[in-house]
Amino acid sequence: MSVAPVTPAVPALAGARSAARRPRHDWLKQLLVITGLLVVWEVVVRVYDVDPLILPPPSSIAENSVSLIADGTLIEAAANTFWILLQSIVVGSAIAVGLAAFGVFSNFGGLFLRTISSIMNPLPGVALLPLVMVWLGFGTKAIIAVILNTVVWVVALNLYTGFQATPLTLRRVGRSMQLSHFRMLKDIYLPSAVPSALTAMRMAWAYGWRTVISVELILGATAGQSGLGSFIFSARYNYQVEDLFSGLIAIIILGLLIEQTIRAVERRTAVRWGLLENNT
Amino acid sequence: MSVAPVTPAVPALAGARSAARRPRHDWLKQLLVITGLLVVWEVVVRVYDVDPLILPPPSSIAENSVSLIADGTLIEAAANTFWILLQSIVVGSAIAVGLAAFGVFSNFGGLFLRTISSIMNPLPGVALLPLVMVWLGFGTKAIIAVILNTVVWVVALNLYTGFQATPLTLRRVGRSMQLSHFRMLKDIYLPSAVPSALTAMRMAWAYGWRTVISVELILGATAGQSGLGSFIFSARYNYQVEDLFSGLIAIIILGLLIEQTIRAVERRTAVRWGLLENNT
Amino acid sequence: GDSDEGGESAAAPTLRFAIKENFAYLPIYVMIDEGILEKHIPGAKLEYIGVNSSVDAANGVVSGQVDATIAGTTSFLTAWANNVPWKIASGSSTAQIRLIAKKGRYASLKDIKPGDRIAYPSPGSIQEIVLAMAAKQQVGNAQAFKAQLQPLGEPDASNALRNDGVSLDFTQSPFSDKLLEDPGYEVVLDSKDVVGDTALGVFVLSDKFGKDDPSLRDKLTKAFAEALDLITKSPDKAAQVALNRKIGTSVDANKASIAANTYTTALGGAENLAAFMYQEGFIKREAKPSDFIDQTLAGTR
Amino acid sequence: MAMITPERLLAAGTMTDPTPPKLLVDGLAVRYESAAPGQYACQGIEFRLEPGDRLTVLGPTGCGKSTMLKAIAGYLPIAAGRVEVSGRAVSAPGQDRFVMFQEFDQLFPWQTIRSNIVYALKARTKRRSEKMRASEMSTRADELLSMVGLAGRGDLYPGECSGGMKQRVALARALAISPEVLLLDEPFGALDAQTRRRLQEQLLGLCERLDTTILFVTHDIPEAVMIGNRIMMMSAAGRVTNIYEAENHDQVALEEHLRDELRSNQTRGPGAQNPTDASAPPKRAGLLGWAKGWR
Amino acid sequence: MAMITPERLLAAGTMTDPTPPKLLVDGLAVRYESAAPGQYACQGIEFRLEPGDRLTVLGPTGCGKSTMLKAIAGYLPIAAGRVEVSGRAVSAPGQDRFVMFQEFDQLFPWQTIRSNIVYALKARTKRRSEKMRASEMSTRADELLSMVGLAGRGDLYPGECSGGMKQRVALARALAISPEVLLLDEPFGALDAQTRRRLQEQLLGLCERLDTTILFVTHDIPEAVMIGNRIMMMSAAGRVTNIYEAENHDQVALEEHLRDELRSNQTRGPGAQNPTDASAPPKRAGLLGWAKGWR
Ligand SMILES: Nc1ncnc2c1ncn2[C@@H]1O[C@H](COP(=O)(O)OP(=O)(O)OP(=O)(O)O)[C@@H](O)[C@H]1O
Ligand SMILES: Nc1ncnc2c1ncn2[C@@H]1O[C@H](COP(=O)(O)OP(=O)(O)OP(=O)(O)O)[C@@H](O)[C@H]1O
Ligand SMILES: [Mg+2]
Ligand SMILES: [Mg+2]
Repeated sequence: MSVAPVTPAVPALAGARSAARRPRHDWLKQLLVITGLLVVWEVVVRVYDVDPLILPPPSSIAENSVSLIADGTLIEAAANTFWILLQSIVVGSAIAVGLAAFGVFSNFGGLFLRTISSIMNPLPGVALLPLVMVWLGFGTKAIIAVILNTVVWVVALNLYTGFQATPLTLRRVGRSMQLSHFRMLKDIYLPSAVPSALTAMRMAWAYGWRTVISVELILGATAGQSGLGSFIFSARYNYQVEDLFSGLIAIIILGLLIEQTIRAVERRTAVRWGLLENNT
Repeated sequence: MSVAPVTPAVPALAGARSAARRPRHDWLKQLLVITGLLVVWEVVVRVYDVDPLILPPPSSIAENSVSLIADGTLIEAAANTFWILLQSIVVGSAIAVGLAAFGVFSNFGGLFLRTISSIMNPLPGVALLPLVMVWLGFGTKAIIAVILNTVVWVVALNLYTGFQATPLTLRRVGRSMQLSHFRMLKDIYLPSAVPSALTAMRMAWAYGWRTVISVELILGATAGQSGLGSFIFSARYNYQVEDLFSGLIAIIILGLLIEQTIRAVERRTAVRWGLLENNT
Repeated sequence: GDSDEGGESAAAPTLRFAIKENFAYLPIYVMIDEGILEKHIPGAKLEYIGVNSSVDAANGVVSGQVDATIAGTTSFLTAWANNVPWKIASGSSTAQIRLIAKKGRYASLKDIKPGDRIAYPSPGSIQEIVLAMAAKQQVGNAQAFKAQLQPLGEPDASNALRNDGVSLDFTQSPFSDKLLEDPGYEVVLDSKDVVGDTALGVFVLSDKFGKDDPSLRDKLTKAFAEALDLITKSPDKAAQVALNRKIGTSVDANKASIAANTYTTALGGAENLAAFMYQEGFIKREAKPSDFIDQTLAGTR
Repeated sequence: MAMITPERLLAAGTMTDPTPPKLLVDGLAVRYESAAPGQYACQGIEFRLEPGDRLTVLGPTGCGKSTMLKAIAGYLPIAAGRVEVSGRAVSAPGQDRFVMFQEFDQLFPWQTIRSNIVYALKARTKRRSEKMRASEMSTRADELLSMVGLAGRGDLYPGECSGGMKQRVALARALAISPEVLLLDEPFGALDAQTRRRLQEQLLGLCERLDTTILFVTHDIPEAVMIGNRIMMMSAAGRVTNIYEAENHDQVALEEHLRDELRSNQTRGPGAQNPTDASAPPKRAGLLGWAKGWR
Repeated sequence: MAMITPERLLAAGTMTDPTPPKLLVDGLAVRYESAAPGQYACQGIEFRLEPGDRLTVLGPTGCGKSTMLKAIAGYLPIAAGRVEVSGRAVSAPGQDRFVMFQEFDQLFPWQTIRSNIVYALKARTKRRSEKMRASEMSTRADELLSMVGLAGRGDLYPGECSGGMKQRVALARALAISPEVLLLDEPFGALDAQTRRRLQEQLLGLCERLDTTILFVTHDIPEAVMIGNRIMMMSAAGRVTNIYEAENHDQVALEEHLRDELRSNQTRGPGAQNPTDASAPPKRAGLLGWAKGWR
């Protein structure tokens, strides 16, 4: 065979065009978004001449926040509440994984999960409070119980959907390998439900914050330890609107940090594996 | 070619074994689950001898509910609140679809959605109320605004995840057909995000109920119209604990009806298309 | 309608009340439901704004959506000190506030141990201030129990007391009455012993109210005074009004609750309360009665 | 052309062999829930495979080959008949059978292709209470990868592989499990002729040495004849029409015969629905004419 | 064996033809983000197709055929070179090119297979401002379905179809769009010989009548020679080695030559990474021995 392969010359490749596509300075862009929102806020407050008792301008909130951070009040309160929330979310997610697994491994489990969550999920805290107080008293345990009721359902429902959407072929591979229920869960259902799980985490934190703030006032203003919820409520009752907003800003900053963490996990898992589109 | 095909006889097929696998009497099983829970409740109340002011037994709640239904109080209150919630969820979902679409069609949109939702989502109602009251007054509009803040983020985040998880190949097919953004959304992203969307609906209803109940007390105890929230709170204040639970049961029954509706939609869409496993 | 007094006002005014379904707001309900308001301001359009606390009402005043309400004196003062534009038009009631505990545990505040929890409605409430005053008198330190306070709404607070979730409940009728029906409970501290006949609920008007027609303030305040009078003279009528408004469970029970309070326009002692709050740092603005009490209405009270 | 006669079908009921066969399929029929009543995706499937048997399956597209494989693997409920592996009746999936699917999405997307194979090795050793160190597993995974021509590419994720690469990894994984019966659904469909030939030889060599029993669905008639010691032909109606012993026939003649039989098996046959009769050359001038007029 | 000489590559820069070609690919190179710097999935791809040209593409598995197709379709960013359709430079997807993918999951699972095709017809008519009534679309969809042998099965959902059925629907959908350039990635890989032959003929007939330009990736050398009027061979390194004009050569000799060339193209070539050298028959006694000792 006398065929001389004709290889076309490859043009010189800058390589730069495609290399710069990776998501960088994500936090910088986020900062930009936030700055934009702050500017809108400041302008609205000034243009509509909003009473500072209702909505103070960001500039004066910033001033106030600096002094609150300097004297440690804000950081201590935020740390206390964050810690409680973290515990609740860890415990709640564990319970939720169990429920969702029960739901996906047994037909009855699915029905049970859907029934109980459509019963428990819409129940407002007011219904649970008396019971919680009787059985757990005041203090951290009670707070955690109420937050759990928020976290468990949001995580369980999202995970359950994610588990159910696991591709049939992958589930079949697992069954042919005769994996135990535990391994099916850990190695097949969970990785494949990572996008749903991360959304669940986003919402668990968000609703967890909402709940902890309102519950802390009622259940958790324990002597030694005061959290962000008590801080915010006492600010509200004492018309210290700037304090209130400083508290909210602490929540927002923590929320953004959590979002960044979740996003990093997402990029390293779901996006990398091609389960999610990456549009940073 | 002289090959006589040898066709083995097909054994007589009862056909019954596989035919009976379809999900039937789903609601019956659900009833069973609920009955089970009620029995647990009744037993717990009697065994622990719980004060009926804190948790009355289901039997006495049932009695009370019947009379409340007979005189129309409960049904009217539930209908009022349900109507407000329905409006909010329709409007909120529309906004959420817009946000999620913005998030998936533009890189900046995704960042924006994630940033703003991680800011807004954890904000407790206490922070929004003063603003809402200033701009929308104390009526139905204000209630809807507060519920929207609950609904929009839960739906938008779930949808966004669902959109992002749309298989790359399907998105490419749509782009090659040069579909408009609107058609991409309607015909590709939305159908493919149906499992997430239905989870979002489940949670929107649940959190919507929670919010509407607590907000109604603050904003909605206006003379003419009394909703389930006001009903529950006034029952609570007047130590009519059975009334309180009758109100909660109305919420639960509505929640179960909604769950059944969502489930029916799910079976006709996601399960039928093979996007979700059907384990009823 | 054409009344002799309101004939000149072209359009019927709109009155916006911030209300809540409990006995503190009873005078407003009576004023409306017994036709007293209609008599003084004929044809007035009414708007009700349901609120959960004085803070909501104050926000309504700030945003110009609330004209009148009843507030706890101390809540009023806290808001006023933070520039909420409202003033006291009249006293409303000297609600009886009682600190209740299980029998035999506490003879006085001195017996309260560091671990004991005291339930009270919310920060800035009358209960907080009265407790601080009593603490100053009995223990010598206004802030003695600050760390033991447990903000807890009713009926959670009473339930918590029953279940030993809290050791003491600083509460008012009808919740205090309900507790005291049970012989196992006793009063540890009565607000009367601390602040006497001080008006603890006050009728408040927004500064913006009646800008166009200042006579409205006067008329409304007069109507309010008449309503208080009616409650005192015919508690049966008032009890029925309350029941119609879904407050309380029966006319008899309501009568008992009404009897526990004194409904009066008198404002005596508010100055002392204000002075104490300023002195102990609860408010940052020095409160002179002439600043927070509507002077133009002095004659109507 | 040589005279080709099919073997008798090896119906299980007529067998008196004392040692049970590796795989026995007896009167298997499968019905999908959404199908019309009485309509089976495959039916009356009967064969028995002894250790080392390699049964290749041919049949028109949509005739029920994958369905049969999935039913044998235990994924689909059986409407009638039974499946036995080494004498044990099986109805659920197990490591005694392992499937390589026709679809490209059978690898775990969250693991590199090496980890995908290591995972299979772990599942295998766990199941059989064998002992293997992690480093050993990794080495074996790399050996398997290089066997399917993917040496040095173990760190790729499935999403970074071409179609043919994914299928080769899936094959390597199936080999890692090393089941009693290997069920392969068009394993070489996405490979070029050269690679395909090489992997056919590798597979054959492996089967001969290990006495692995395989059931191999393919559309390539030469491949069916080369791989299988027995070749099964299915009709569009999901029935077995014939089973041939490869060694009894001349290869070229058998291929020719199979080609003819496949052609005559294209329609669903009498009584069944006839989806289309287009085995004739395209004479549908109407259709083409339509397309022409339309541009 | 006949002497086979490849045609000169039709580099665009050397062309002076005044009418632009249907598809011009000039120095195309594609790089995946996760790849090592300087490593291209395909590179230096150059060819031009006039209306009615059918270019079939052969190459070892993983050599970059699908990548090239996706880049031409506009899905992947181009690292170097350009792609023109009828003289217009293109960088985004459009209806002028339409891809039938190698994967089985390219149909909308939420629509029946008929609706899948009707949807394509709608997208097409909308784009070209043509008018077609809904009933007409449905009729045409059924015609297309019967053309790919799926008459009467239009109400199935993709999830209820076999692998080969899905691919045939995907082909029918691509035909429904009727693009200027049809990009087909192993369209017949999952079909039996008989159905494959029939669809090849259908496709050829259609292309000839409509002057459709097609780019057709396949692993089947006879198919490449039968379908293509030009055949392109790629090396493992993702480069074009040769392009042949089918009419200039004897069919059997060309197939033989392509087989040889494919064999010599299996390795990535000098300078590139050499994934495996396993074109020799399996001599890896170590590996097989390992497997044997292990059972
Ligand atoms: N999940 C399902 N639900 C309903 N019907 C199905 C399902 N899967 C397959 N079928 C039907 O069963 C028949 C056989 O499908 P199967 O996938 O077994 O064919 P196959 O022989 O593997 O075809 P191919 O060679 O094209 O892969 C087809 O008519 C198909 O429409
Ligand atoms: N998404 C991706 N990310 C990174 N690398 C990829 C990606 N897709 C493919 N590759 C790599 O690009 C090369 C070419 O892949 P491509 O899919 O184009 O091959 P192919 O010629 O179509 O092979 P096959 O015939 O097996 O389908 C392979 O080495 C593969 O590993
Ligand atoms: Mg198949
Ligand atoms: Mg490919």
